[in-house]
Amino acid sequence: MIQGISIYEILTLTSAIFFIGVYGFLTRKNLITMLLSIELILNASAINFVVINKYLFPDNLQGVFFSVFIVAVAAAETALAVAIVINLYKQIASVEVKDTEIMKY
Amino acid sequence: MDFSYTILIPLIPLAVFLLLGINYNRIKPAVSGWIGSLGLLVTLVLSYYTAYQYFFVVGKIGDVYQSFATQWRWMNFTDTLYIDMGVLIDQISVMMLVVVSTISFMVHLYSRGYMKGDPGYTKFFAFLSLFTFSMMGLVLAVNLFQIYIFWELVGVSSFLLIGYYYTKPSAIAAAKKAFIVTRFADLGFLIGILIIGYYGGSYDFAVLTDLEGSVITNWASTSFMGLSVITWGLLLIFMGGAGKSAMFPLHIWLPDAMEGPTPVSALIHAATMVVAGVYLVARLFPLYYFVEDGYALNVVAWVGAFSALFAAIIALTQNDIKRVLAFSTMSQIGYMMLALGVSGYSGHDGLGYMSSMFHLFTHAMFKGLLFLGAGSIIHAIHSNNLQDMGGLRKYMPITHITFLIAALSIAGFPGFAGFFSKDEILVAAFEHNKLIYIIGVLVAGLTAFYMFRLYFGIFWGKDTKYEHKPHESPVSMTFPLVFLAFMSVVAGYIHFSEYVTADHMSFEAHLNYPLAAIAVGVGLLGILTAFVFYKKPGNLPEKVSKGFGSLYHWAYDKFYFDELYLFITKEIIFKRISAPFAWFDRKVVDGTMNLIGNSTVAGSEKIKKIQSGRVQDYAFAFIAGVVVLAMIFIYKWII
Amino acid sequence: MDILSLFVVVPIVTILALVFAKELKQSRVIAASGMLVQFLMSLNLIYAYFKEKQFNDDIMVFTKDYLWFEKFNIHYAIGVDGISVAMIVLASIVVLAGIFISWKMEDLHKEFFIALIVLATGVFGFFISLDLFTMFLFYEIAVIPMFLLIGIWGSGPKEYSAMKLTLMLMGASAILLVGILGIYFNSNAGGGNLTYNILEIAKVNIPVEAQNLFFPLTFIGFAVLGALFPFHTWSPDGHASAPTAVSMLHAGVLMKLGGYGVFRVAMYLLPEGAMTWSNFFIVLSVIGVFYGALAAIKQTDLKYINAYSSVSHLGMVLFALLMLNKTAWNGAILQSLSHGFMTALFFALIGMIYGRTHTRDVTKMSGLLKVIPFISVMYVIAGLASLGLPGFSGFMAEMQIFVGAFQHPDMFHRVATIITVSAIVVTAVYILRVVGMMLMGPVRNDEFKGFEKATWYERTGVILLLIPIVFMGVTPIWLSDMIRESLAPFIERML
Amino acid sequence: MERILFYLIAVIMIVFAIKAVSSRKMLRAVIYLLFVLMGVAGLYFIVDYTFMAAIQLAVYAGGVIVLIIFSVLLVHHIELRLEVSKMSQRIVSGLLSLGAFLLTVYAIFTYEFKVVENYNSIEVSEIGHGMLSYKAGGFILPFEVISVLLVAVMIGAIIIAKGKRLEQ
Repeated sequence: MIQGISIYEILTLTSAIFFIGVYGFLTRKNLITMLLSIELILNASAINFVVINKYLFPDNLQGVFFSVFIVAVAAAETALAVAIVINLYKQIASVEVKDTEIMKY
Repeated sequence: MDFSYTILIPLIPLAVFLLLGINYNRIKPAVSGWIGSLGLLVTLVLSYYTAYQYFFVVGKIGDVYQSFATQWRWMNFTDTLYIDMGVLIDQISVMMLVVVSTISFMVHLYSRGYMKGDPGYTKFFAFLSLFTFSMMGLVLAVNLFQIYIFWELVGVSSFLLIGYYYTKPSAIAAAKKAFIVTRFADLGFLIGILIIGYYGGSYDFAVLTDLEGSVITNWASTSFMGLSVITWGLLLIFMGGAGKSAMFPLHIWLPDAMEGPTPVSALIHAATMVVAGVYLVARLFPLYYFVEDGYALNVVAWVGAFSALFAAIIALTQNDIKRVLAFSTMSQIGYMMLALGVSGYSGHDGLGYMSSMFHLFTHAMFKGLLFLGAGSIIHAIHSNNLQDMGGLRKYMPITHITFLIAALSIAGFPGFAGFFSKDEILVAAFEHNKLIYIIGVLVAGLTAFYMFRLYFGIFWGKDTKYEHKPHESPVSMTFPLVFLAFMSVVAGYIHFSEYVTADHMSFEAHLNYPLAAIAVGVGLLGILTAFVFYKKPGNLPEKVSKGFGSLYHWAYDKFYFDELYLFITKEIIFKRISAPFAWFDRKVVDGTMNLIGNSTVAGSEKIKKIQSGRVQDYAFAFIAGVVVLAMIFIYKWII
Repeated sequence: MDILSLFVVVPIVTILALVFAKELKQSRVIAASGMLVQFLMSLNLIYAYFKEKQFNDDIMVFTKDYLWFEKFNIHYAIGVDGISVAMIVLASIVVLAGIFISWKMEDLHKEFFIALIVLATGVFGFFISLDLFTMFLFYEIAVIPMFLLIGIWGSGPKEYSAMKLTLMLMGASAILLVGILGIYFNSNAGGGNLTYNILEIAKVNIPVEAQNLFFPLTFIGFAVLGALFPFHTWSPDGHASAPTAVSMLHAGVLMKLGGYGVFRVAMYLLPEGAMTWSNFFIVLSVIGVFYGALAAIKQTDLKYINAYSSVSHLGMVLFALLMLNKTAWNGAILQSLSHGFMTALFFALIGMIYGRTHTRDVTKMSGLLKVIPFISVMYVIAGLASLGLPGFSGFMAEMQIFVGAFQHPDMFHRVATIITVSAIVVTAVYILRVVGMMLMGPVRNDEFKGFEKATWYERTGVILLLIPIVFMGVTPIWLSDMIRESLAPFIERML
Repeated sequence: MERILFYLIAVIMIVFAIKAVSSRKMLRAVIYLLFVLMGVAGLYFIVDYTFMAAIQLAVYAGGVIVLIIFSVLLVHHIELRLEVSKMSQRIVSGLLSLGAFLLTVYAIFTYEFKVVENYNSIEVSEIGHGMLSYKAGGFILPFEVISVLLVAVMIGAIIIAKGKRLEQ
């Protein structure tokens, strides 16, 4: 735990980041910027793992491990997403969401 | 005495019908004519034998004529209501057997000549047999439902025979009209039967007309709109009878029915089927007489009287000889109804009943004769129109004489059959109601006039030039004429009051000389007027008809009843009711159903948009859903 | 194999045999012989039924019961009484006649006969079932091939009609399913297990509230098939578009499922609901009777005329069922049978006429009596039977209905009855109109003169249908007493 | 002291997070995200998980962001301004996010966290041992799974990015 900072404040902060990410995901119209929003969401949750580990169960390290895995998975995900984006750009010369709706119905 | 063999009387014509009907294109015409006539001959013999047995051998026990019924269960309704089929032998049914079989046999014989060469010869005889079967079944019916069943069957036979020349549009229209008008009347009949059956507890004539039975003793127990329900039932049944017997205002089909072949008109539309209404009322006479003190019977009397007068007036003006005869039939049936209506029940009071049956009998003979005579004339000159005729006495002596006998008979000339029966009717009317009597006398005069207008117009009058020289009809046609002419004279000398009475007991009827003198006087006046008008060609008739002005035209156009009905059916029922119903069904009812379907499709088009394929929309829905669920959970379990 | 299950097995075997058929000649012979066997079995069933009845006093005879879905206690329970026997005979005759009428079916003949017999399977299964769920299952089996039969082999706006018909019937069966489930979940009112078995349910008294709730659902669910106003609109379109044999089967048999179901399920299991709701539905059925007849007057398409006539006649069936007494019910069943034969005959004849003139517009035809006498005469006879002429089946059925309806002395029933009776006049008008316009009159069209006379298979089909009409009309007591006896347990529930 | 630092970081993170999701220049958005990620790393420092902070900086700032920047440069003209969605959509999304945020905060603040008093910091070696341990509480299996995943992703990304054009 950190002197003078309660868990509530940190969790509030991470919630704020999380929902800013959600907002971004909902409103952005470009695949890359949507990816950025997802990074925000992932980071907010990673912080939560770490902080809860630190504040509530300081003797264990599970939270830390999860954060590490999240980072790893996020990196992998980003790599794939970027690959998809590049491929998509090659196919339809656009990364706008509105151009990628042909999968509907 | 077992009369159950009489079941053969209707069944033989039925067998003939089936035989001819199924093999109609395999039997040679000549053969089918013989088969039909022979079948009828057997029926005729059986009928006469039955009449002899009934009236002279076994019918009377003590002073009272008995009823013999043989019946088989046909269908069950409830535990107490059922329909039987069977034969009922009593005074009027035996009398009707004689009438129907005689006329039918004569018509069969006549038709073999009249219909010669017609492509539907076999079919014609098949239909005649079908009609005879139905009519016999009607006459012998043991209960109301059986009479209704055969009532419908005679209606169909009539339909088929009127529409016999089925390629002629006017014949089709007439057949349809006859069927539908009588069907409409039968609707009343059926409802009447249902009423009587429900409140009387039976359809059997024996139960219903039982003087100690519950219907007659207990009619006052139910009432509806001021009258006993039984009275309503009787009025509705009379409606059926009026439809079949062409009483005003259901008479409009009868003149048109003359589109059928003339033998058919003679058989069905003069002698037998059209008197079924009279027969029906006579069958239920105790009910009519005793329930509500004869309220329904009064209606019968007035409808009969009015129809008699109405038809006689129209008959004065018509030029188609068959139509004149048709209106004359209507008028004479009105007479019979009138007679029934003024009748009492027992003893000499029952004179009206007796005279009605008497008139039915004599009328069948002379009206059948008139029609067959008319057929003979039409056969010779191929026209129905009085204007095309004249001076035929030289060419067709037998037809001429027999026609004259029939005309004298119907005009009530003393010594002929019509004189006796008509006289009894007028006596009965005189004793009952003076106004009806006056109408009756008036009609007698009119009848004499229009019959002799016809007679003089056809056989005397101007010497028309014919394209082909008319010739007398063959023996097959003249023999029935002669026979019926004979009957038209001698039938009057039968003492009907001994045989056919309301209370099944004989009484003595005498000629009432003063009343007879009045009737004969009026009749002679009519004949004389016709003689003056039509014996020599002249313009007197036109002058007189001009004198009557619009009244003449009204009568000529049958008081526009056809147009009125046509307006009601075509304009109101077809255009104003049926067409809107059809429209309503297609547009509104079906439209609603289609609207439901279409709005479902439209709705799914809208909903389809939600499935947009955009991840963000799904995410939005997902998050919103999570939020809502979370709120619900928090509200439910945490707060 | 028991005598009743054969009625389902024989069609299935026929279908399997049809799968191997190659050309029209084979498939029609297979179909006809399969259904001929079915027909003979149905005649045998009558005999067996009367024999069984002599010493067996149960409501249902030949009962069999196999559990096939344990979790919801669904059985394959079968059995017949006089009513079902009559219905089975009706169905087997109409199906057989239908196959004869389709003797020259050219395209996709094999599939056509298969679909037709699948439909028949459903119908037969429905009539022998005693288990509500199995009954419902067969009902659906009967309804679904209809979509294919109209959609593929129909004429005119066939997709629209097929869709409409199927959707409305499916909608009705959804309502019906709710009703059946409602009955099922109340079937333990007497303390027993939940059951679908009709005979079991009839022994308990379902609570009155539940009856009042589920009666209209069950009634409407079945009555849509019986063309209850205002749910009848599928019928004119459906019939007009359907091929001949399908119209025959549909109007002749399938629509009877409605009346039969109303009677066997709604009335029998929910008697108090029936009493509560009867007046409301009487109004609808009387409207249907009169309105169908009036709407028929103005139609010019033969099939539309007949379809509206069916609305009118079947309205009378529902009307009679709602009268809730033995005589009227007897009339209702008889009317169902009689209408089944008559309307099948009508549609068969219309099909033959259409096959020759290539029009169904009555205003364009005339004088057919002269050119195709057999068909025309039969049409006249069918018409006369339809307008209730004594000697044919329609008359005695209608009289039973009228007399039964007249047993209610109150004003409401009286007025309803009199309106219904009046419809017979209107019926006469529209029948005679067609007869006058189409059959009589001069032959205006020269090409009409070269028409082929009726062929042997057409005659066979027609005669097959005509015989029962005449038989029922001339000697009604056999059939009506057989049905009357079977009605006794039903009427006891009502009192 | 730490409190002030925390609030500073918090403000920076929120501001840049908002900028990152609302900026209309794509490259700038990426850079703003970088700041947020660095703020996250700062937080890890404050809670005394220096190893995590290092990973955060190395993987995110060094790896992910660079990757994203590359892709941006590959597929996007950096001077282009991004399209923004409709005002209504932004408002609805904003309200939804705000509502969800408030709900979460409400949930957090109504929950009683049992905070343990402790000041011990962990060694990197502990993490290393924990991750490679196959005893209870060891993470060797997930660790291996993650490494397999990473390999698979590498191959997959190459194949996808190389993918052929669709038939026109």
